[in-house]
Amino acid sequence: MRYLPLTPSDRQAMLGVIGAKSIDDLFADVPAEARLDGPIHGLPNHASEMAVERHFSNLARQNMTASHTPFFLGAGAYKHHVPASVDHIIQRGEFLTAYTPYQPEIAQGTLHMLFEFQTQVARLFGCDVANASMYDGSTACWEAIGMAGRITKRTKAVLSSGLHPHYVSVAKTMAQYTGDTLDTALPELSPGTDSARLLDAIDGETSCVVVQYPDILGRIEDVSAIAAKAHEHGALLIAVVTEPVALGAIKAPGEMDADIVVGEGQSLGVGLQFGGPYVGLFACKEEFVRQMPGRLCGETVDAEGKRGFVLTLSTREQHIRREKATSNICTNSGLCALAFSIHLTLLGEKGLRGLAELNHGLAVQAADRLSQIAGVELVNDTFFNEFTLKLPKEARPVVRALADRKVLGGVSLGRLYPDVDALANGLLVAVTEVATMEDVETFAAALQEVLA
Amino acid sequence: MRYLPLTPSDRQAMLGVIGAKSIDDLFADVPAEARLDGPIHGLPNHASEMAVERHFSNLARQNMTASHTPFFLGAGAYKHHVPASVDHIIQRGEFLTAYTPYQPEIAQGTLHMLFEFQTQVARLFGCDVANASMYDGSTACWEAIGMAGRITKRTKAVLSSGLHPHYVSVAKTMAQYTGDTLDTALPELSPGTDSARLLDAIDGETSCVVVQYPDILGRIEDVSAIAAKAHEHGALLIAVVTEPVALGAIKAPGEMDADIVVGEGQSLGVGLQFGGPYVGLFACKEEFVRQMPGRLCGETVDAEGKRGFVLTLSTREQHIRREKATSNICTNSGLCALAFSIHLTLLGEKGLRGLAELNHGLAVQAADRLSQIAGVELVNDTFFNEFTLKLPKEARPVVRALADRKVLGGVSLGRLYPDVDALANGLLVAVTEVATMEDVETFAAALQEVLA
Amino acid sequence: MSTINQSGWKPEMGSAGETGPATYTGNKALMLEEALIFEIGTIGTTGVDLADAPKVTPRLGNLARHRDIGLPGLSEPETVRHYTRLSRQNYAIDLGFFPLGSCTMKHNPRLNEKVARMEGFADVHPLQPVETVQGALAVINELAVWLIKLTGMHGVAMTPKAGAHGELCGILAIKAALEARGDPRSVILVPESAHGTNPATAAFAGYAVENIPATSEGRVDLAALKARLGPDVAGVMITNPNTCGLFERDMKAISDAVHAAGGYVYCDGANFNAIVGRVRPGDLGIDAMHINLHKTFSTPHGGGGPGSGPVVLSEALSPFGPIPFTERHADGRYTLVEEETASARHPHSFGRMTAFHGQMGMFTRALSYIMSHGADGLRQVAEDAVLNANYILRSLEDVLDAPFAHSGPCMHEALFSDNGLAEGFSTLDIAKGLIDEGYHPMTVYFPLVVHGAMLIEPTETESKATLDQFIGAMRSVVQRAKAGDPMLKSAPHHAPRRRLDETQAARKPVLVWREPEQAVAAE
Amino acid sequence: MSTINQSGWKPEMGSAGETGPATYTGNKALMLEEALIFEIGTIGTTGVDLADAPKVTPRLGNLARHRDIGLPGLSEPETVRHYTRLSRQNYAIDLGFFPLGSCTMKHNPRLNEKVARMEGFADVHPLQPVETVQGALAVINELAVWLIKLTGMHGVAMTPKAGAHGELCGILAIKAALEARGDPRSVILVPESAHGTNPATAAFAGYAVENIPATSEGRVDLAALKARLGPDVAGVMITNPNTCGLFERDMKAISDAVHAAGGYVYCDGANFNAIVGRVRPGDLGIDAMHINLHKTFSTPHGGGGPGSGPVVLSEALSPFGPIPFTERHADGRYTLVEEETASARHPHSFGRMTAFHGQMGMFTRALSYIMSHGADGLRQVAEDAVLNANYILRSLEDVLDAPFAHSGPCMHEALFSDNGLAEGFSTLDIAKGLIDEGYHPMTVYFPLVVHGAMLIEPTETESKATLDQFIGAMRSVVQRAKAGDPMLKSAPHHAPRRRLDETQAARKPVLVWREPEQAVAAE
Ligand SMILES: Cc1ncc(COP(=O)(O)O)c(C=O)c1O
Ligand SMILES: Cc1ncc(COP(=O)(O)O)c(C=O)c1O
Repeated sequence: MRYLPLTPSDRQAMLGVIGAKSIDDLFADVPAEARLDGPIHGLPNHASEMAVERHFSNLARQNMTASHTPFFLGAGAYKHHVPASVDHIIQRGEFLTAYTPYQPEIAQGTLHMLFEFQTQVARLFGCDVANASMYDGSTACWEAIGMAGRITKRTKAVLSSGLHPHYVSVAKTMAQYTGDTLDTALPELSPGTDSARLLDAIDGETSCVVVQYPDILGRIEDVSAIAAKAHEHGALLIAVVTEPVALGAIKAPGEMDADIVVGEGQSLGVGLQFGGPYVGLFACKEEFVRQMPGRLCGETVDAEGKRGFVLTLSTREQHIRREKATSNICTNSGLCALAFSIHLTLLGEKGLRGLAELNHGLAVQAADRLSQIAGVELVNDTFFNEFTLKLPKEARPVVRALADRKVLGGVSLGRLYPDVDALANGLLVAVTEVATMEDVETFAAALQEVLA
Repeated sequence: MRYLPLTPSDRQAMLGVIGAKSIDDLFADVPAEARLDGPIHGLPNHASEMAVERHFSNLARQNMTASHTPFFLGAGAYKHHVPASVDHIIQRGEFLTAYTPYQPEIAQGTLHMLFEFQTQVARLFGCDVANASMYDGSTACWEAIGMAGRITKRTKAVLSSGLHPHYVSVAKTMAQYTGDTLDTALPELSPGTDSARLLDAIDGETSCVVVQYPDILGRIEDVSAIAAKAHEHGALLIAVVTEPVALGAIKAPGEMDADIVVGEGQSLGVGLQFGGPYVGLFACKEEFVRQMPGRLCGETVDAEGKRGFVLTLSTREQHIRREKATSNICTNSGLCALAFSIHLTLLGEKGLRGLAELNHGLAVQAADRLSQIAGVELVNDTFFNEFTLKLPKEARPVVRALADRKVLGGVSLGRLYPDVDALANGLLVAVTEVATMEDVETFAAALQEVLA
Repeated sequence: MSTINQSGWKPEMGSAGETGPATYTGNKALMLEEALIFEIGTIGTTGVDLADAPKVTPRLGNLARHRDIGLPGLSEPETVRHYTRLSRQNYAIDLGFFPLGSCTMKHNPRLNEKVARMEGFADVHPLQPVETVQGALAVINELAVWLIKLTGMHGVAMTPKAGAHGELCGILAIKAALEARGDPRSVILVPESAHGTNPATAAFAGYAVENIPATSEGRVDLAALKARLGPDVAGVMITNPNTCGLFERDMKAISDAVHAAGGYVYCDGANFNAIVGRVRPGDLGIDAMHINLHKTFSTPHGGGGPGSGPVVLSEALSPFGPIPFTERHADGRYTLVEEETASARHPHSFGRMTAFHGQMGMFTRALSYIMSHGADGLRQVAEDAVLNANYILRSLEDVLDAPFAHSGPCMHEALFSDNGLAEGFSTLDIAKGLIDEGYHPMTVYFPLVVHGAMLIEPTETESKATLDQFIGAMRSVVQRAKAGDPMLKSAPHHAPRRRLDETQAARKPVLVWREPEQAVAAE
Repeated sequence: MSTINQSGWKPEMGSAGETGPATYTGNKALMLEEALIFEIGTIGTTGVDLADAPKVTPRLGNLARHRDIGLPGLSEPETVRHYTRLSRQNYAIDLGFFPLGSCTMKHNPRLNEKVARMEGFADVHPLQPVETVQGALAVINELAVWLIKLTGMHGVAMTPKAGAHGELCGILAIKAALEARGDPRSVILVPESAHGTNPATAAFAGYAVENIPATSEGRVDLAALKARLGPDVAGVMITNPNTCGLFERDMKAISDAVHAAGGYVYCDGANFNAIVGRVRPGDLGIDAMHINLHKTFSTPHGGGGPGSGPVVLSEALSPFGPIPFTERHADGRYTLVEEETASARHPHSFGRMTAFHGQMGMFTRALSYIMSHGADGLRQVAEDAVLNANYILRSLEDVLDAPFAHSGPCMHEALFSDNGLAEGFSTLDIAKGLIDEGYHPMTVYFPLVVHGAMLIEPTETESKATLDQFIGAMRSVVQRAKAGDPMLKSAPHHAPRRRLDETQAARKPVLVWREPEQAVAAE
């Protein structure tokens, strides 16, 4: 087998050194009734690299890919052009095949990068500090709610109706068992969000308010007022960002006094990958750092006084604190954090601003074009690169019909909110730099046809 | 521009240090009439990575690729499955973006690899020594003829009719100017080669005999007799190998006393790439080493006595010897040599033997199947993974007709020998491990249809 | 910041330090110093060219950004070089032996990277209509089938993002099952030797965590466990093979006892690589077990992640598993069970653990690894992993204290303690000595049940020659630790950095880069 | 061979050498020793799994192989590690500044690697029917058009495999043209400063090579050249910008004179990167020039190659260029002119220079590079390359002798000599000192016209910060060379190897590995 270096004679020699007659001796502690005497039945044996590669390329060719069809899906996962150098670098064996940097003297590459990543995320979100990554945006979101609970010693979280429904579901799953109570609501197909509801809900029991920015329907609203009210009542404001590219065009949540800002970093460097692995971004105000989940990389010096980096404040973490840890997370999303960081380094301030402007410009043109179609209404007054259309009929079958016409025409709210009639006609449309005006025209023509 | 780090302010500051008013001052030595005052007209300006990538993927999709069609082309370029780890390694920046190892202390990676490559090639060809690579098989072949001329001080080379016609053309091009005379002939659609002709042609003027093994029609013949006769007359035997995988199944030319063995290494590690870059393999008997063209890597020790490697015997080369050099070659095919060497290391003796056996087995099955088709004759008695079929009609239009049916069904001799009626019905068919029995059946069915 | 010295420290010219003459740049030939992007980049620089944005009237409300973010950019050449230089300061499995116990650092085949990058997988959106992603769903389903058959379990939850997330999945399934039967319980029993994520997970789910005592052999004390079982015990979390590298002989008996007491058995499957193809955990009566695809099935760990932690479930727990998951229909079509269909197809699910469908990019890699090995190769994987570990155990036990050497053969990892080192020398010194020798140290100070623990996991992808050289080097380092060699105490000497001051790092944490004060910048 | 020490030398334990304490393994943390595959592999090992071969009666005549070849195999994990460890002993442009004069080591964009690997280019056979490779032919044709327009020439031969091969192409075209007009000539004039490939090429084509004298300025002596021209002179080979880094001011006058004398002008275009977009060689009257795509257009050099050397041709020489080449038809279709159609479409061709169609994999990369820069970006490339070189020239001329500093601005590279170093110190010592500082040395001892030449080519892809740090380091090293620092004489100290004994290597060459004698193996 190509991955196994031991030769039969090696095995014999080693058994000799060990003083075992056969390999079975080494499994002697396995009770007889649980021992398998040969390969498991009903499973194929080893295969050549060529055979395996063919199997996968046949499966891969059954999928409709974003790059070869007019593509407009978003809803928490966005297609952006990722420079080839990003993938080249993350495939360097020294990054790809390293473990968590437990031995800092020979892990400065990863640690140095994490220190840069933490700084980039903190600045992007307008916060003081950021951690070394979480699994993804949805898990970062419930970790933030849990953190707010630890800080405020309260259990009531108020969730905006504009929060991604998957994020809400994840929080609900956790709340069932952590005893937190969640105040939630469904969004409406209107230009305005439910900030009024949020403001009303904040009281002395409230641990935090959770808002998404831009929200699930693409709407952008100032959260300063919510921050102020929350702080009045000793609660925290958690802002969730699912499209970090937006922050190249609009204010950061931290600038509006959010206490914790979490997000999905997939947009930069990572790609679509059918939903994972992605990378959770987690930032907050300095005062809360000791309640943060996840790993933190910090600066220090070595025995010769040279600057170096280490994992630090581990007393928050499971391997030291065990049942008292701030989270059970261990493996995070390091390599995706690297990809995110490289892409953001390539862009820089100038590139991110330009990319955001390009996304917004194309989205505005697309929104205007599509809303010219008879019966199609643009729900949003404000949006960045994603907006909601109200169709004259249920959106879900429309999306399927568009796919038949080789157009991936957005995400139907019916997919996200299955049993909510009021939302059934809603269609989320994301437009990034990968969409050409011809793509938009193809989409418009197909939509017109499907709606006719 | 994304590849240019200098900022406008850098440029100003640097002009200041230099003491120039503007960049134009630095081009003052260019006569006014030759200076261009702006970007050349009629050419587009810079483009985003995304735009360039799209341009190429659109062009790429206009080509019929070997991996998604039944594929049977050979004639000096063979499709083999290359393990993914080969391409991963050759993309390591330390290999990919290094130059020729002029500073051995920081080029041991490349030099160590070349020493292994030279040993692998020498052993594969059954020779004492090999060099660090040539451009490709065809140029290695005429360099060998030139080398034989230098060694024997003679100018008449006798070329087998089984030598690849492109290799013959290249040698003819050079001979026009070097004053060498070439004794050549056209092949015949018969099981036997023209070794009789070669034996006759060898005389006191002969510098070398050049045979291909297996030859252009896929035939395999023992060259010992030719070696013996050549040596009797003070001439050298040059053997050319265009499919190194064959040597996993058959004797090496060196074992049959060839003096110089050259070849095309594309089969291992390199891939098809529409004809280039490939890698020329060049090996010979130790006594001739100082007449070899190209670079040689040799073992030595460093100041602390540690084993290390350097480029050596450079007094043969252009940068030292100038007009007296053994060749004008400078840049060779180092990275392809690395790919070749990695693939051969992965295979090892065991893998190469197995791969050869697999190729031969499939080829035999295919030959038997295809020659069952009415009017189709198998020319070869002997072959490795490539054989010649005699069709009832001209092969060239047949190949085109097969392509219309999405089968890449071999190379017509009409393409290689345009105006030779006796060869017009010949079809070269190569069968490697990438061909499945279904592919062969598809091919057979299409061929039957086209011939009907 | 001075361009001459971009690395935040000033090398002294001329003085020949113990690792050779200092240099002007601070570089040492191929060991290159590198500054932070904030020190070499500017907000005006970019490594990306973009098409011009169409001129439109913005729809950003009153929130258009005016203030700078402060993100430095680098041109592409500077970017590639920055990260390439950084990468060279890392150790990795591609470079050498990396026997990090419990973490299973085995070879990561490049075929898996190639497969994961096929456009059909890398470039599809998780919310595309299922009709357009049948190939992607097929991958998830095929992997699920393999995992179920390899473990002999009833079902599998594919969405957990890593092992700890999988633990949570399992514990939540247990909690849901108990609540469903109206018998909420409050305690989870966990051995002291357990990985930190076990107690952390149980506590997160609202359980009280109690220790299970161990025998002198390093295994769960069955009698003591039985004694503790009762109506308040929701279940146990047991690692098998355990973190001492031993197989829990009594696993089946433990499961039976826990079940008899109305509890459930969670098995930490991080060490499944030791038994894959030789033992099916399902035959040992467990109810839930996570599988770290980034360990047993070799998806690359990427310097911290991502991982993937599917959880196999017993028939009792399967109904409570999370959504979404894939279903294969008679006609070969695949569909997803998610919010919409859950109520009908999977009514007792405890809900969703993450957005979308889990770590697809890891699924493709793991399936590629599994298909490459096949049922026969995977069995060989376990055998070679265990053979290599025992070879190391028996080749070092004469120089290093192996507390459980008498407990029978070890499984995939060999455990040693720091007993017998010279006064003032510790496991840490041995680890740092191994760094100079060109190895990544083993796992140190885990598990907690052994003093100065050294947990060595070679994995099956190491050759005998590599093990022999390591054993020789380890013996040499241990001898120096016993002899009290001061050079060892100050190791590493050859790494990009000498020992780093972790206390200072924690005392006043510097977690993000800030412009140095003028004063500092000036010097 | 002992598994403990696989690298052919025995590190002494304990003794703290000047580069720090020795180690048991010979490794130094991340600087890892590596053995030869012949020392670690066996002929029974393989890293490739294959389907079983069908059983057939062989058709191999009587030549079936019986004897072993002696090719060691490694498993895939061992293979990846072997080459990864080796790679780390290399310096490369990805790691740092690589100012190798004349070789133009600029950044290699990864986009180009991605494009070249698209299946549609990487996985097509050169002899497929042209109808099935229209996209590949389009790439060749589009690149050809760019090269013609950028140089202002009439035609281009795409097939030459590297610069030297391109030189041969040009010289053969000249020879063919002369013979066609019945005026064979015998001499090619080449400046002493020319690259070795120039005289080697001329000689190979059967010409006598004579030197062209240079002026004290480092340029061709026009008067002397004119004096030598005559009916025996086939042509001249002139490098412009020349290898002293200077633009040949009189290029046009030279061309006119040579043409007047019935000869042709070959221009070595290796330094085209200095003038691309600012000067079109065609406007200087040249007849043929090769372009090293691996220099000006950044295809990676791969530690020695592959390169690609298309040759642009004047109207006079175009009819004699090699086959094959692409033709674009009115309807947008592409065809190939090769043996079959040559007699009709290209009757005067001197023939074929290589099998197939040239370095396709380099064409895709170069075209991607060219399209990315565009006409504006390419012009900027030349300007920044020249700016960087002059910045270095002016920043070092006070410490290093710059023989042609007075000859006007340099182009893309700055030339220095070893005048003024301490007794016994040479250019080589400065080169080795730069290695310790983390740089690849400049080109040394070329061109031959300057004593102890140091030819520094920064290229346009280096930042000012990088140049400033290099200038500082270079000044430091030069001062040590002037002060006679013995530490410099013994440099490098930090590289994987100290200075290597090239004399021994050449005296009794060991070019392939052979089993060590028992004696040796034993020790
Ligand atoms: C025994 C054990 N359990 C659980 C975990 C946690 O797994 P993960 O890091 O994938 O969350 C690990 C890995 O660190 C482990 O070794
Ligand atoms: C001036 C000059 N001419 C010719 C050559 C030869 O080019 P190549 O190495 O591509 O054959 C080179 C490159 O080494 C060169 O620098």
